Amino acid sequence: MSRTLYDLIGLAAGIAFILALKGLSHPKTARKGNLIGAFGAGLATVVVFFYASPSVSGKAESSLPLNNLGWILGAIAVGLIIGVPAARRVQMTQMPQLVALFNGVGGGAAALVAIVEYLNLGLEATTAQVVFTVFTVIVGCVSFSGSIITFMKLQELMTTRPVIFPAGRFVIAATLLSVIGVGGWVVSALGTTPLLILAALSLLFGVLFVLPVGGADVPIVISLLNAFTGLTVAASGYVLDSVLLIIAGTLVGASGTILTRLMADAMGRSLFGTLFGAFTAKQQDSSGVADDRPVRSGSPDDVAILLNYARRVVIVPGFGLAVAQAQHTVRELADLMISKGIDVAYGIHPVAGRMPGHMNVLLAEANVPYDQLVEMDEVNPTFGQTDVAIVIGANDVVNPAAKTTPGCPIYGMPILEVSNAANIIFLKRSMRPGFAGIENELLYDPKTMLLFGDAKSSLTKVVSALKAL
Amino acid sequence: MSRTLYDLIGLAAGIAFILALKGLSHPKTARKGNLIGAFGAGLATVVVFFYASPSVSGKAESSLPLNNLGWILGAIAVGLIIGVPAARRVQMTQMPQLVALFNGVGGGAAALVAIVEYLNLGLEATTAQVVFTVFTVIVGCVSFSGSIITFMKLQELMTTRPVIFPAGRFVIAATLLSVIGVGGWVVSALGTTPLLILAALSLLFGVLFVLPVGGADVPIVISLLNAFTGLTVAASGYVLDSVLLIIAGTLVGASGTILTRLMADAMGRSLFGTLFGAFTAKQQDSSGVADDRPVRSGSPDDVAILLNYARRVVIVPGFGLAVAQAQHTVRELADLMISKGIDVAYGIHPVAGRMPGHMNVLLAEANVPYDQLVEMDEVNPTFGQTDVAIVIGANDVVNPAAKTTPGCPIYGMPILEVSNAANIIFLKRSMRPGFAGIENELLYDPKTMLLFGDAKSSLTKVVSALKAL
Amino acid sequence: MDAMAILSIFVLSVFVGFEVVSKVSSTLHTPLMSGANAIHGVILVGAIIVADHSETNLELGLSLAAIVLATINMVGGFVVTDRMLEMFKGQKK
Amino acid sequence: MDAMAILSIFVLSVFVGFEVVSKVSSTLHTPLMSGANAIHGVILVGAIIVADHSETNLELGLSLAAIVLATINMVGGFVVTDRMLEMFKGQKK
Ligand SMILES: NC(=O)c1ccc[n+]([C@@H]2O[C@H](COP(=O)([O-])OP(=O)(O)OC[C@H]3O[C@@H](n4cnc5c(N)ncnc54)[C@H](OP(=O)(O)O)[C@@H]3O)[C@@H](O)[C@H]2O)c1
Ligand SMILES: NC(=O)c1ccc[n+]([C@@H]2O[C@H](COP(=O)([O-])OP(=O)(O)OC[C@H]3O[C@@H](n4cnc5c(N)ncnc54)[C@H](OP(=O)(O)O)[C@@H]3O)[C@@H](O)[C@H]2O)c1
Repeated sequence: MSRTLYDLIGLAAGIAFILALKGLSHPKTARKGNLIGAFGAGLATVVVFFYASPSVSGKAESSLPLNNLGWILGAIAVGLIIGVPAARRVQMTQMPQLVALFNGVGGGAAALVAIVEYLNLGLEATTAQVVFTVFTVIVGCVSFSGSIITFMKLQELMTTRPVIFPAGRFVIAATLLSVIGVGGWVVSALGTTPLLILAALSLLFGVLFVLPVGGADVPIVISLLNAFTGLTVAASGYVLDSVLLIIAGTLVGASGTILTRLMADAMGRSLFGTLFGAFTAKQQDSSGVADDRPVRSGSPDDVAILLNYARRVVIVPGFGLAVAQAQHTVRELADLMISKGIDVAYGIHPVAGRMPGHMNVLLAEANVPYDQLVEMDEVNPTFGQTDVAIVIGANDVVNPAAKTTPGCPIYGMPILEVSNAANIIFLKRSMRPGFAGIENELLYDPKTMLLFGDAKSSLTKVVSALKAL
Repeated sequence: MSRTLYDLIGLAAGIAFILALKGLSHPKTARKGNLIGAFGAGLATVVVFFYASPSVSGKAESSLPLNNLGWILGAIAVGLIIGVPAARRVQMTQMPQLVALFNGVGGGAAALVAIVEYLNLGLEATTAQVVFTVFTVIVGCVSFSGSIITFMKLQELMTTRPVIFPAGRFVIAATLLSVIGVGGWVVSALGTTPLLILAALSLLFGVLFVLPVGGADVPIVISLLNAFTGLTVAASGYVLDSVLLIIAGTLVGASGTILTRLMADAMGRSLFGTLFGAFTAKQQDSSGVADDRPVRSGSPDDVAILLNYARRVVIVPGFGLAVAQAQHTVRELADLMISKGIDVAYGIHPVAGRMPGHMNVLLAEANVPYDQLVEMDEVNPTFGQTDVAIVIGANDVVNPAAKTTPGCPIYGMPILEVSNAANIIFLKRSMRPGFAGIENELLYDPKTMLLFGDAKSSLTKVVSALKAL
Repeated sequence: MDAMAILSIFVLSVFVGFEVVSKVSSTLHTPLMSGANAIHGVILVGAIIVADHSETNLELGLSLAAIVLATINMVGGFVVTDRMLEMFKGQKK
Repeated sequence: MDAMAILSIFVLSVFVGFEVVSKVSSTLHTPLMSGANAIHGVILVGAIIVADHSETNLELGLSLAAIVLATINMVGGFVVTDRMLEMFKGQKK
């Protein structure tokens, strides 16, 4: 295959990636977009087997069929055997951590490619190539180890709270400085050992960087690491002289950056605060000292009665619903109410759950009809005509402090205004606050009823009580 | 100045153009966007004086200061002396033709640049360079002469009706074929004479191409020629090895194409139909045979009385308002009504007037407050609560045939649903139909009152009658 | 610059051009068209380059004509667009 | 490909990336992130190229590891994104 044809097919794959991102940005075309992306990636992969790409170092001869062809195909097979079942079998509630993991391995792959190319180039590498290699190794390793930590946090293999150790910020700053220092060393002195030290330090930095991030900020970090990995791919494209990798990597880097900002905005977080939490975080006390004021708690029967006589009910799902995996049960409850002639809608806050749009995915998995999912801006004006708002494992996204308490962590975040509903029911396990660690006045509101317990078992009880009525 | 610096500044100018188009797409940033674009263009122009760009042919020596510097600066001064006052003084109603003219001279400039470079390259030109030169000459010349014709149509230096002459389509097809043929000749044989013949034929084709287009389709054609000119600039960029010209030209080409489609969509026209009107148009009889059915026509006093007792009035301006230049008078009427406590809004159809958005510009010029301008989608639901809809020089944009008569030229175009208002007043000069040449049933509606006459004088009369009440 | 690079730049510019204007409201169609029109006046840069390279009077004459036309296109275009947009300015909120 | 071309391609790709996703609704944040994630799995191409060029066992071993990881990233990413989006599918009208 001629270089021109090879390049043209690469450009076509790049165009496919643009169309993929474009498609993924609109609900109607999202699935097609993803398929176009997969097609582009497949095309680019197949084509590389038919082109003997000249080594940048000029040392290794490339000819068709490729050297090490058997090994290459074998490695791809291993990747398929690991990747496909993982992607197929994962439960939707665990999807965020899988995405984190996939991102991490991508970053790791980019770092490895850079290292190999560096070994291969040896002393012939130009300064620009070495600089890009250093960049790829640092960022790829950070992305790899950082993603592993986010995976462990989300999978609850470790605490989801920010991990802050004494003098942590100095350790992190020192690590960062040594990463930069060793990077400079590699550029000036060349050599394999410095590069491996650089990789090790970068891996360490990735760990330290993500440890202080709280569980709920993790999606922002994943998105950021994703953008980082994109940039490493672009840098590899420079070293390997591949327009495709440059375009694809830059696309992901740019769109990932925007996406990170959109996510942070949607949850009212400052991107800066999230990222440099490492440097500024204080050991925070959010054990949630329960207030002494009285609350009105009820039984599943009380809830069922309230629901039974309502004309309109809005269900507000949150983080806790995902934790309890109660999406199927909530759907059962909704169906039951609908069969009783009650008007039911789900009020979806953009950042409810563990990742933006997470609620939509979870509820879609439970086959909740799309038209019952109402976005925040549309559902808010309707709470005035709502008899019961039933808040399931959500807290921050309905907390009026976002509007009334300047200076509190969620101040300014738009909320679901359930306080306008005639009755509010909270399903949660305790009086503990939500992710942001702040009291929710609504829990003490006279029109609020609390139903304590795991969301799933509470809902099951409510369903049977409602059926019995 | 080093090549690298020169190229970087060129890229910066390209980025400025991207930001300019981005800014121009949003009302709040539009003006800033335009200024950024002007800045980029200025930057690119200034920088070229500080870089001795090697001739592609390698023949002419370039050194600083540039050869012919005095001539160059003089020519720029001439351009400024012609361009700035024209842009400053033009009346807003004549702005479309000025844009057409500016586009045309741009196309002409691109064609001239291509010709000079071709002369300069002589026999050393590569085939690719010649192909791009031929492209630029053809499209630039078509854009030039086509724009001149659109200018003359809009300025009413010639008829605005489609000009169709017998066997016209054969003449056009023959011209197009000879353009292509001579283009091929230039590529294969090279030489100055064929190139000049090519230019002449292309100019002729531009004229023939635009003549059959009706006056109201002209904005679509301007937009298309604009996109064409962009592509010629990109092609020149290839020949002159300038990334800036490639980026800038392609941006304009792409955004111009989209814009052309958006415009055609907004006015319910098929792009294809408009463009290939030349090949398909039949001598059409749209003299507008007036129907015999009775209509209710009124006097300015009748209109004033109707308005005086209305609570809500929607003003629907159209093409005829622009023709009559009645924008200031209509504002006077609106102010008078508002001072009488009447609720007044303008219902703006996207394609009312001579160009998309034209009404907004005209009414803004007359200082109509922005918040009184209501877009179609927002104003339509309010006609039910409207006492009087006063349609000033508009016709097609309120014609219910767009909804009721499949197959009519405007079928499918969204309209302003004035028929839902309690009373409708039409200000027009005759029973002649609008641009699309189709009867408007609404004129015969019992709740319609017609006030015949030029929009401006009619409005003046209505204003004095209303003042007298 | 090699053909592949130019092609890539072209393709990417097409996408940028498409995306950037694809959501524009019809109110801004005319100013946007006019602004884009002014942008292609940057052919002035090309006209200056060929004027610099001109060797014969014919070449010089043609390139000076190109400079005049391109300047009109560029400067006039930005000025007229600014005038259009200026009218919207005072009135927003 | 010269540095200027690469820089231009980079800059333009940044704009395309920005523009293309800038209006995405929050419902699609997660699938979009996941899809973009899969796209950078195309580093697989790079991994195959370096495996082809590998001369030592160390190089080969590292590049095979890169291939495994990149394949997981790419294929797993597209599959999981498709699964997410599939759930929306059946329900829209
Ligand atoms: N979606 C995103 O992209 C995203 C990303 C990062 C951060 N965030 C942040 O996460 C928060 C999300 O708000 P949210 O209202 O959905 O969640 P939240 O404020 O964290 O509240 C979740 C509530 O669910 C309850 N809960 C936990 N497990 C439960 C179970 N098994 N059964 C019943 N209840 C359970 C918890 O109370 P108990 O412990 O008393 O049961 C808690 O009050 C926001 O602050 C948002 O900014 C979201
Ligand atoms: N805006 C755009 O971008 C654009 C571009 C191309 C095409 N178009 C097309 O142009 C049409 C625009 O619709 P429209 O409703 O605004 O205009 P229209 O349908 O062309 O109607 C204009 C009306 O104004 C009347 N008129 C003309 N001069 C007048 C004067 N001096 N005083 C009073 N009345 C006068 C005419 O009737 P008399 O002759 O009886 O007075 C005519 O009925 C649409 O078909 C649209 O698709 C628009």
